[in-house]
Amino acid sequence: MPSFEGRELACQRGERLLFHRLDFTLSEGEVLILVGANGSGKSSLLRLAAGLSRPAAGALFWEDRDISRDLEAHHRRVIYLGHADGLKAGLTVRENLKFWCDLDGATASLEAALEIFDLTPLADLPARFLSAGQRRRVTLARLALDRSQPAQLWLLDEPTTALDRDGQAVLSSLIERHRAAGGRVMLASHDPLPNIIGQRLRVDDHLAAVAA
Amino acid sequence: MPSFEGRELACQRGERLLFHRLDFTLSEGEVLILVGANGSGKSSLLRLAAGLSRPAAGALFWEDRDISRDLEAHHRRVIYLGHADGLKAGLTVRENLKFWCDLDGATASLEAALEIFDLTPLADLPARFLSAGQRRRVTLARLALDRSQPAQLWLLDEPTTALDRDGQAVLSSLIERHRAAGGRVMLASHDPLPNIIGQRLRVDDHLAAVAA
Amino acid sequence: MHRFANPGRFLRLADRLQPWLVTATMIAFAAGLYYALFHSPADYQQGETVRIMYIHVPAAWMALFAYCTIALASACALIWRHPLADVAAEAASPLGAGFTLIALVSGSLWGKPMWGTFWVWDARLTSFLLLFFLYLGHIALGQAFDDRQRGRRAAAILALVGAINVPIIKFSVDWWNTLHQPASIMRMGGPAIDPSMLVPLLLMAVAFQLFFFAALIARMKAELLSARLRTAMFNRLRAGTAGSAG
Amino acid sequence: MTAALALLSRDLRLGLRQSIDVAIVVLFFLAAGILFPFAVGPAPGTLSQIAGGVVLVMAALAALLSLDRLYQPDYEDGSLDGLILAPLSLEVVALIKALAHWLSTGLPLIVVAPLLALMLNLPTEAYLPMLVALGLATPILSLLGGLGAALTLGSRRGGVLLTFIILPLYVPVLIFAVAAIDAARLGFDGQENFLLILAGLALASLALTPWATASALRQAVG
Amino acid sequence: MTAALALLSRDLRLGLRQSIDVAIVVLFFLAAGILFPFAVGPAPGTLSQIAGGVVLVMAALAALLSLDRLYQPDYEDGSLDGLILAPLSLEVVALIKALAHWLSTGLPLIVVAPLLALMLNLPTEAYLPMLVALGLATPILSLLGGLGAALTLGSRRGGVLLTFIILPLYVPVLIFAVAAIDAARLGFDGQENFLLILAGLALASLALTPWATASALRQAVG
Ligand code: HEM
Ligand SMILES: Nc1ncnc2c1ncn2[C@@H]1O[C@H](COP(=O)(O)OP(=O)(O)OP(=O)(O)O)[C@@H](O)[C@H]1O
Ligand SMILES: Nc1ncnc2c1ncn2[C@@H]1O[C@H](COP(=O)(O)OP(=O)(O)OP(=O)(O)O)[C@@H](O)[C@H]1O
Ligand SMILES: [Mg+2]
Ligand SMILES: [Mg+2]
Repeated sequence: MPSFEGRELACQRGERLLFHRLDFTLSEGEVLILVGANGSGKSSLLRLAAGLSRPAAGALFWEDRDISRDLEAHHRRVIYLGHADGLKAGLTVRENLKFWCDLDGATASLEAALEIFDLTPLADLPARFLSAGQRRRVTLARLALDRSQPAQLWLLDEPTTALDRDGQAVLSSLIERHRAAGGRVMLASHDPLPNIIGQRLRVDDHLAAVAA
Repeated sequence: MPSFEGRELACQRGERLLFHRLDFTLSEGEVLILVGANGSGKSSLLRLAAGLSRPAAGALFWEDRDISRDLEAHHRRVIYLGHADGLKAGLTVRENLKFWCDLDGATASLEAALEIFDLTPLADLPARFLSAGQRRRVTLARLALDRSQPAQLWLLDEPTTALDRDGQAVLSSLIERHRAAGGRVMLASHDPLPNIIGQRLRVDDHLAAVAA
Repeated sequence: MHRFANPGRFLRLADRLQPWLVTATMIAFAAGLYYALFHSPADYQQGETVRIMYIHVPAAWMALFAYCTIALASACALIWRHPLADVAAEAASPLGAGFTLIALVSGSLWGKPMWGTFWVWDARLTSFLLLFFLYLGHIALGQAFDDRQRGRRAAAILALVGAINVPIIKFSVDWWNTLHQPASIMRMGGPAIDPSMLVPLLLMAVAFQLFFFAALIARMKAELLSARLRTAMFNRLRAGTAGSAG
Repeated sequence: MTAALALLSRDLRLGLRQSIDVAIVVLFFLAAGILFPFAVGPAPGTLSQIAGGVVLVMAALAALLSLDRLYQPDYEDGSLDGLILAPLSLEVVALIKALAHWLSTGLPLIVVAPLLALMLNLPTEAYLPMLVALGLATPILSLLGGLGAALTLGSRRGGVLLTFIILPLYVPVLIFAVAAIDAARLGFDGQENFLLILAGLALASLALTPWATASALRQAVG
Repeated sequence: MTAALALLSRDLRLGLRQSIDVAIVVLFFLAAGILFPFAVGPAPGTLSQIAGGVVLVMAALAALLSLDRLYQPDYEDGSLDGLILAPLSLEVVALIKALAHWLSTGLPLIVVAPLLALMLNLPTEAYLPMLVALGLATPILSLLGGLGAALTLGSRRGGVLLTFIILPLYVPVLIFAVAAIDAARLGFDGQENFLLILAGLALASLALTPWATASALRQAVG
């Protein structure tokens, strides 16, 4: 079964070793939920998985091929939404989303994506006026864009931050749809996320493992 | 009993009326939890309560005196922590906190505040390297500073964002200590906040009231 | 080349080479200075001040040579990710900056008797001043990151782009007619200088060159050893923190 | 007092660690000193004529270009809310911000100005008036600039607006300053008068801008 | 292609809506045009001597001062991660960023340069070389500047460092450009040679900097 794997991963930031000998396997249609204390390395692991940074040791494999052999190809499989939302205060909601839409080569599903997250009434408001949750919705709306070549791996860093009940429900349904279509999801969260079922990976366990 | 009250408050942003005829009362030692959908006006209400912006209608009263009569005095009663954390990437954790410490006229409780939030090992790291939860901890550490004239009203906008279990527990205990000493807390949150007991105020109800 | 990629092998080789290099440098300097100060004629125009040349010209050459070395090492570091190339480029930069400074100072000391002023905004002088800034920028960029590797990579990229400046500096005198001497030794058609001055000049040039290599190897050695030390300490520390966390 | 000092030291530290402005001013002074002799040719007469103008245009540019980072970052990251709530009057905040701005753009400029003057062959008798003129003009630039920056916070097209508000206020300052330097250079009288006018402008801005800036800031967060 | 255009149009729109630089540069060109004649006195000879230098120093300042906003905001708000992951090669990203930067600083400057030249009495025969020199020099400034901005992302002392590493790369460009303008003004030969050298530098930077910038950006997010 085709899978996305991390083998013997280690991550170092500055002088600190965040984790070590971390393994995971993520098959089609699966969700992996990263948990762990603040600063334990969840976000860092997501960046490794996106191919944005390189592990200090170990490697990541997509269907048994090291992703660092062809990073461009890996990048095309991924949607990564980090803590920072990348919204430009001076552009309207629609302009912000349109930019990512064009960049991802998404087809004309922009209005639909806005609609899903209840953003249509706000579409022409500059992003500077949005509330925290509305900003998060605009970011997440990227997940609802139809891409000519759908992303196979979603990497979401605390996606429910500032989101209200309805917003969380929409996100859950998007994730559900994505996994039903064979997509993989890796997400970091401190909340229990009631609607999403997935394996959990405790990132901080892998520091203890070094001492042992 | 001395209390902090909002009477017949209305808030307008741009062309939108966010809420209308909103009343609340917050007595010594009480917690008021603002709930409501994204963009319903929780953050806006907190800014009104801080005296940072003025209500479109109605007024706020501290022990029956309109706060707008002496805003400076009201400002001195308040600690307001918004969505934006105000950390400067180029300054270290200690420097960042020290600044607020000096500004608030807090006494030499800096190291203790760092310790409470487990920030001591990070104290000399520039804020740019912090994880999301660590940033939030630095912001919240302001609540743990001893001030010569303790703030009587805490206004916290989604304070648990990105915080792990331990961090949430520390926050709850700080809030508990504050209310035990007669302090008031007003906070916005989408999470249930298991450890904190308080009245709930649904901000969006007050828009429905207009329609009705 | 890749035989020396292993820092251990490099360190062993450096240990064996070092005494020879140091001795040769000292001999070359002694001979060069002797010839320059006592065995070459004073210039009929410039008088005794011509002896500044024996410092000035080799220093100017070495300043350019050191930059070429850095550029080459940076290319190796970026293309083949050769682990020693990074270290070499980083170690060579302060040396090059030193040569540049010597050339600038000796040149302006020479300028006072020759041109009547310490400094003119002449093309060669200006471009050499810029080379000095380029060195300083290269050093500063290398030090500016918390992650040393990142600093080295960034500095390598800068060094390659800055290499465009080297020919500009070298040929600026030929493009503008300026106060400064055009190239008279390293030029097409052979040197246009009397052998009695050429010999001490070349000796000094050899001495500077040897000094450069000796100092480069010494600095690289120091860096590699301290890196070893850091890794050792880091591993200790890691065991320590992990222990307390677990 | 502690609060005011804390703000000043934070702003200076941020400026030194991150900001581009001090370095740019100093380096561009040097670059201008290198370039103008090339452009103008070595004739010392011409150079000394433009020295005053070059120094003051650079001063104004330096002040102006760093303005949009005077309040903007604090506004965006929420620090400004904190400053407004702090037990520190907003007028003092405005004053300290202008002071920090002056210390990190005006002062370095005054320090390197003699070097540029040397490179551009300014006659020695014009040095003192140049330094006095700079010493009066740069604080005005910082104070007015702070007002402009506060006025445009959160507006669309802030930058453009800022320039349009500030420039008409700047140009007279520049003209008086250059006039003072030139009078000294050419041995004309009137140098003192120009400097007195500048001093008057400086006092006026010191008295007026903090109030105006504070009220602009209150508007901005409202 | 769509992706590249999307990036270009976003950057331009952001630049026009928020950035202070275009407006400042253009207005300061005009201020310089007012100040220098005033400082130098009405003698047209002196003015025309400095015209080339003024134009190019302003061009370099404009390019330099807007640099720390070329990649920094995208780096801080996470957009840069998105750009790296986008199906758009990072070299193209670097090129487009430089293009957007040029369109918002270099181009406006070229447009108003003749006006400044007029105010400073530049002889008519020097207009064309001035425009050509600007047309070649400003893209180089944007390309090199983009590289500098990418190299210093996330460094301590970003701004200071940026200026420091960029200036030695800028000055030769400025010198050749001024030399070309002056040769034309004084009727010397060699104007074409200087312009050819500039063209060579422009081609070299066009060929080299996108690769270097892209690799610096990859480093930065790593
Ligand atoms: C600060 C001032 C000066 C600087 C920065 C400077 C820079 C340089 C440089 C970079 C070179 C190497 C040229 C090459 O390899 O093509 C050089 C060579 C030389 N310089 Fe200077 N110089 C300065 C002052 C002087 C003065 C005052 C004199 C004497 C009049 C002088 C005489 C020479 C000579 C004779 C050479 C050898 C040229 C050759 O044979 O290639 N320099 N200088
Ligand atoms: N240069 C550095 N020196 C030391 N430590 C660093 C450096 N850069 C980053 N770190 C540390 O690396 C960790 C980064 O963690 P990361 O952002 O992956 O955490 P996280 O699990 O996502 O946390 P959170 O739940 O708070 O989002 C932090 O603990 C941070 O302090
Ligand atoms: N200029 C404007 N024009 C129209 N609407 C505006 C304007 N400025 C702000 N708004 C709206 O005002 C509301 C601000 O809400 P606020 O930030 O108080 O919400 P919130 O309840 O805190 O939401 P969240 O849960 O997302 O944090 C948003 O709905 C926003 O769209
Ligand atoms: Mg995180
Ligand atoms: Mg909110």
